[in-house]
Amino acid sequence: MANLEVTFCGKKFKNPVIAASGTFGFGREYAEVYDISALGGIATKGITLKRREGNSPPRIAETYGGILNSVGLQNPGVREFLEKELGFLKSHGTVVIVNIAGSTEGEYCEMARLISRSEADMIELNISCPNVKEGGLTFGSRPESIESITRLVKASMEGDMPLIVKLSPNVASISEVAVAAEEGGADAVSLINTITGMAVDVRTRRPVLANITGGLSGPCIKPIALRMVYEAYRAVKIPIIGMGGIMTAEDAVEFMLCGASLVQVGTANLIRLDACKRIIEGLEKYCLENGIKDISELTGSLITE
Amino acid sequence: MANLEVTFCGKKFKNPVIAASGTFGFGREYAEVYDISALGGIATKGITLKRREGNSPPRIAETYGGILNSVGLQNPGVREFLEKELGFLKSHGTVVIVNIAGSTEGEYCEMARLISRSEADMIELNISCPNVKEGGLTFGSRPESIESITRLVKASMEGDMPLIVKLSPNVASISEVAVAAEEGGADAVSLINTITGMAVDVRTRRPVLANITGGLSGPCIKPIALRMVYEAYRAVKIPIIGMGGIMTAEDAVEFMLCGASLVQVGTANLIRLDACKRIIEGLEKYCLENGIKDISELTGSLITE
Amino acid sequence: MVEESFTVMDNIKLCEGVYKMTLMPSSGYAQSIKCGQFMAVEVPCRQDSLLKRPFAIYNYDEEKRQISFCYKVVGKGTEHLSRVEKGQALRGAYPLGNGFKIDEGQKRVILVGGGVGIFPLYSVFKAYPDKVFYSVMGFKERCDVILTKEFEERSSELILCTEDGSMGEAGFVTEALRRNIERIMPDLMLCCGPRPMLKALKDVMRNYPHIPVQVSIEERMACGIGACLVCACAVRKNGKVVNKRVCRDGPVFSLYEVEL
Amino acid sequence: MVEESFTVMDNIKLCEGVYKMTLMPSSGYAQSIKCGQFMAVEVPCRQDSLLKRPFAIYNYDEEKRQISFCYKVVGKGTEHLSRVEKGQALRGAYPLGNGFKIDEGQKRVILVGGGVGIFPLYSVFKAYPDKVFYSVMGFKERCDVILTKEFEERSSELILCTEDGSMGEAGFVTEALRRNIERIMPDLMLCCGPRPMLKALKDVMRNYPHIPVQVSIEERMACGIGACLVCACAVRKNGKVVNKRVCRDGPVFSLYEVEL
Ligand SMILES: Cc1cc2nc3c(=O)[nH]c(=O)nc-3n(C[C@H](O)[C@H](O)[C@H](O)COP(=O)(O)OP(=O)(O)OC[C@H]3O[C@@H](n4cnc5c(N)ncnc54)[C@H](O)[C@@H]3O)c2cc1C
Ligand SMILES: Cc1cc2nc3c(=O)[nH]c(=O)nc-3n(C[C@H](O)[C@H](O)[C@H](O)COP(=O)(O)OP(=O)(O)OC[C@H]3O[C@@H](n4cnc5c(N)ncnc54)[C@H](O)[C@@H]3O)c2cc1C
Ligand SMILES: Cc1cc2nc3c(=O)[nH]c(=O)nc-3n(C[C@H](O)[C@H](O)[C@H](O)COP(=O)(O)O)c2cc1C
Ligand SMILES: Cc1cc2nc3c(=O)[nH]c(=O)nc-3n(C[C@H](O)[C@H](O)[C@H](O)COP(=O)(O)O)c2cc1C
Ligand code: FES
Ligand code: FES
Repeated sequence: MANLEVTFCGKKFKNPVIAASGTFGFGREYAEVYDISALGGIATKGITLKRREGNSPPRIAETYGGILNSVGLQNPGVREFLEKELGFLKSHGTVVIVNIAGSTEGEYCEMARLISRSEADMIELNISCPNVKEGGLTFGSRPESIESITRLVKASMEGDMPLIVKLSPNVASISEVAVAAEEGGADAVSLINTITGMAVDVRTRRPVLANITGGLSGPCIKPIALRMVYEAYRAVKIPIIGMGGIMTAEDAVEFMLCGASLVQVGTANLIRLDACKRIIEGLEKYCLENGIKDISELTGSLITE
Repeated sequence: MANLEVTFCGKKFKNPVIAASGTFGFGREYAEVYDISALGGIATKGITLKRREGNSPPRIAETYGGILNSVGLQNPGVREFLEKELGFLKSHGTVVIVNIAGSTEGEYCEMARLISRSEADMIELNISCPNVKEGGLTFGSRPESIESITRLVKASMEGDMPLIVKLSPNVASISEVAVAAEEGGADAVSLINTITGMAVDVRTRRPVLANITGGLSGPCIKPIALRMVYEAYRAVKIPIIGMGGIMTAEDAVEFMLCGASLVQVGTANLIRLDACKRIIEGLEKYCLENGIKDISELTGSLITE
Repeated sequence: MVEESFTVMDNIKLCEGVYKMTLMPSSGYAQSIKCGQFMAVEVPCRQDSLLKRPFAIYNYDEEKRQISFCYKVVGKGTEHLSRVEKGQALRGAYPLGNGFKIDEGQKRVILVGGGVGIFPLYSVFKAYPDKVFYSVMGFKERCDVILTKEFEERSSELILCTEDGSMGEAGFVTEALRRNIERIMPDLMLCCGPRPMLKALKDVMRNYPHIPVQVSIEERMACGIGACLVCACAVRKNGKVVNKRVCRDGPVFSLYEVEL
Repeated sequence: MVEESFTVMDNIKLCEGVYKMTLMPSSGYAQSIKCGQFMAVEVPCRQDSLLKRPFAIYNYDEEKRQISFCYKVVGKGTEHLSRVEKGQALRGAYPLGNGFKIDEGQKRVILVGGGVGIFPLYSVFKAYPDKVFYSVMGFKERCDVILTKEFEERSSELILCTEDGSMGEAGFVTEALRRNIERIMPDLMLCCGPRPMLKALKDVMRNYPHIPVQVSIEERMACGIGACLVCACAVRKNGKVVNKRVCRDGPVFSLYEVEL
């Protein structure tokens, strides 16, 4: 049998498959569908400092090969999360990655400090959120602000919990922003977050989403995500978590070939509840059929002559 | 019957549908399939100063809801185009837009001058090409270079041929680049060009395209394109040509609601040879059914409360 | 709560644009289903309809292990479903949501359904065979009227109305309710229908605050199990408005709690 | 050159993984088709296969107005096609490309096909009934061997070989050709097969530069009509290498021109 285990930033993942932030809640619901301890890891729904109710519905629109969501970070706030949800998540023996989002640097740092003291395994910094100070421009759109927020968050963390910076694809150069995260002290980068998009209802002549725009995810974005992982891999030395439209084990392999050490699976969970489990099983089969002893061999092994 | 005619930068378009650059050649082949004089306009394959052979095959990959192409601007060069192709195009009584690409400012300007003296109707500046001076960064990725190239090209044109700047979606802020084109003196902007992407063959562990990356187009990019047209419309006063994944008349209407005065149809032509014709017929039907007297009413009429 | 493959046993037209589909789980394994719960069905051959569609479970035949739902064709997904043939396989997740709940002491139960909103209500008859049911069903016009026989058989009274008066009483279902509620004076009301109907209902019920009203709400969904927070419904509790998940905390809420 | 809807008349298995599909244009209108031309067929239910697939026209029955092609299942699109049933509708464009051309003076014609490369060759029999044909067909192993009867009937000689020797001569088709060419000494060679075979063929033909060789080339396509420049094939003409369009300038080129 192939070894699917991956050591990433010093943490042992049973396999390279992580349930992506926002599509898996805090694991409770999926735990009723299958044994989620099969997962390599779980990235939590994005947590903010204070409880948030999120955006008005409709929050979802379907597009060709994808979905647009505008949930808007509905979550119970970091304290309630740590008290009521983290324990359940940790009880499954899978790596727990806490995804955090803030609208000021202070918010990010306070959350990072609280989480770094908890039994969570890693933090994933969602920098696609509007920065109130910079007038709504997201933290993730400019290299300078990425470097600075990364540095600040890293400094406010206690202990040695690894910090992953999750990159937004809404940028001119993904390698530039990946390098900025690396220089800011990130232990790893994950990419891509959703791409800003929009859907229109020609019957009502209105946007489908109450929020007008939303984040595009699903198989339609895979080519863009693969390209970005490929570019980031050639730009930074820190390891990479790849995602964007992964539906099958083959998709996961593609991301690993382009340079990802681990992958996250988001939208696929919504389409087939057992998507992550099936992808893990598929990876095992792929390794067997292709004589791969250790799945990490795949990382970055794309042949380009 | 509804009025489908649109006056755009002083040019009369029979209807708002233009065949997009690179998917319609110079019209000759489609003219064998249907009467292309039905079209509002035709944007030519991207023309360069000198003849180009383009990239090695494979030049095409399929993705979920889209295609990646890496044709690489194969074309006969501007002089041969003007001599041998423009006459045929003009003979159909449809607006002829010459799409041009260069790797230096000088190349762009020389082409623009030659074309501005011809009987072509408009020029569309493809600024998604790598800029040799800036070390391969595309002209279209930075607002400053967009403004400067637009200004230079505009200055080198004789007469009053309108200049359209075709924006690349591979940017952090589309409104910023749209404004840059406007400030540079563009008469209109068209968007979006293809999004850089990549496809991997897990069997061979190689990129599908010989060129590794390619440009993503087709229905999968529509939500991104719609959002960008919506943002650009709110940022500039010059009129907009919208495109990206238009397959049906409803798709075209969505772009108009978001702010496009005209639309271009690209990938759809490859999937159904008569796509443009069907979209025009569909627009007529849509207007009838929805009591729209003049199709330009649709432009920017999205209801957002 | 499982997701699995089903075999289509039947997909019949009830009236123009409305169908009833009967499915058999291929695992053969039977889930226990509560009335008012729903299932989420994958759309076959779906380029622009990746997400499962939620439909109220209309009937569940435990013996035959067959589950059915009724649906109206309103868009791409339901259009596709209407063309599915007997014998085909479909994936789906079930049972989802909380469902209706009738307490011991609630004997007289009135069901109020508007259009396709009648579908979730039918399952309560079987779940609570000892109650006395009154049904008030409203449709646009004669050609939309469906399932009256099914509801009539199981109700001690059926009030049918159409907006254009082409069958039954004329006017909105909420007006028919207003005319009859005093007489019936139920212990509980179960209800499903479009938002405007629910708003009108709130108005009618203003005078009968002691009658609890459960409504089944519709919202666009993704996961269907409560994880993605896509299906928000604003609910007022103790003066505070919070977003609840229609797919998990609902689809059944108290009429007086939901913000319409 | 038209694109229209076809009715599937037949979709039969020729051997494991190889099928023959027969289509009737729903317009009823007949196009004139040259041998070696191809058609491009839309894949039904195609989320990740938006583009039409090119297939050589195997046979065209002018009377019945039926057109057929043979195909091997190699990926998503052909997999889908193999499951298409009689009576279904499929869109397609035809006839595309230049085709094979045999001159007046070319009497003895040798056809060399490797695997699925034999399909485009079959159409020349009907187009040129007065020529004398010799067929050399190569396959991997016995279970891949197909259509030998069809080729045998119309050839004055058929040389069959399999790589593993399980049927006919043992070894590559190009080696069988090398052993027989002196004896046959054709006026023209028409050929289709995978790139490695074409390379080997070039080597064999080095000694017979006076025999013209036409090859049918495969490349991934999009529009299929010559507009998008996606199907480039490097061709050497007068010492210069230029990119030609397989779909329009080809698929048939001179073996000596194409860069393999
Ligand atoms: C808990 C629940 C139970 C339901 N039970 C039934 C039922 O028993 N029978 C029935 O016919 N319908 C029921 N619906 C509504 C049904 O889910 C939608 O009509 C269906 O999903 C539309 O799919 P579509 O692809 O045809 O529409 P689309 O093409 O996606 O959209 C067409 C129109 O339908 C609306 N719509 C889309 N999704 C939903 C949704 N999830 N809820 C409400 N409106 C939607 C859109 O606003 C749009 O205007 C229920 C919905 C929920 C949430
Ligand atoms: C002019 C022409 C005539 C052809 N005639 C026949 C024929 O008569 N019978 C037949 O079986 N096949 C023929 N082919 C090849 C056939 O088009 C491909 O096998 C088919 O398009 C593959 O589709 P798919 O979706 O199954 O494969 P995909 O899933 O798209 O890809 C699977 C594999 O097939 C290869 N492939 C994909 N598209 C093409 C293509 N256009 N040309 C060559 N290889 C491709 C890919 O490199 C990949 O390795 C012809 C090709 C051309 C260009
Ligand atoms: C409904 C939904 C909610 C999401 N919420 C978050 C979030 O809270 N934080 C975050 O970093 N990413 C969030 N994402 C983005 C995903 O984690 C992932 O980056 C993206 O969807 C691309 O992967 P996919 O195509 O596999 O879904 C969300 C995505 C979806 C679909
Ligand atoms: C095969 C192909 C070739 C293209 N060539 C050009 C080109 O030469 N110049 C250009 O500006 N855009 C080119 N494009 C981009 C299209 O004009 C259009 O901007 C893009 O494809 C998005 O629209 P669509 O989704 O309708 O195809 C090309 C697109 C395709 C698919
Ligand atoms: S649909 Fe995902 S939480 Fe309700
Ligand atoms: S496929 Fe478009 S030019 Fe050949």
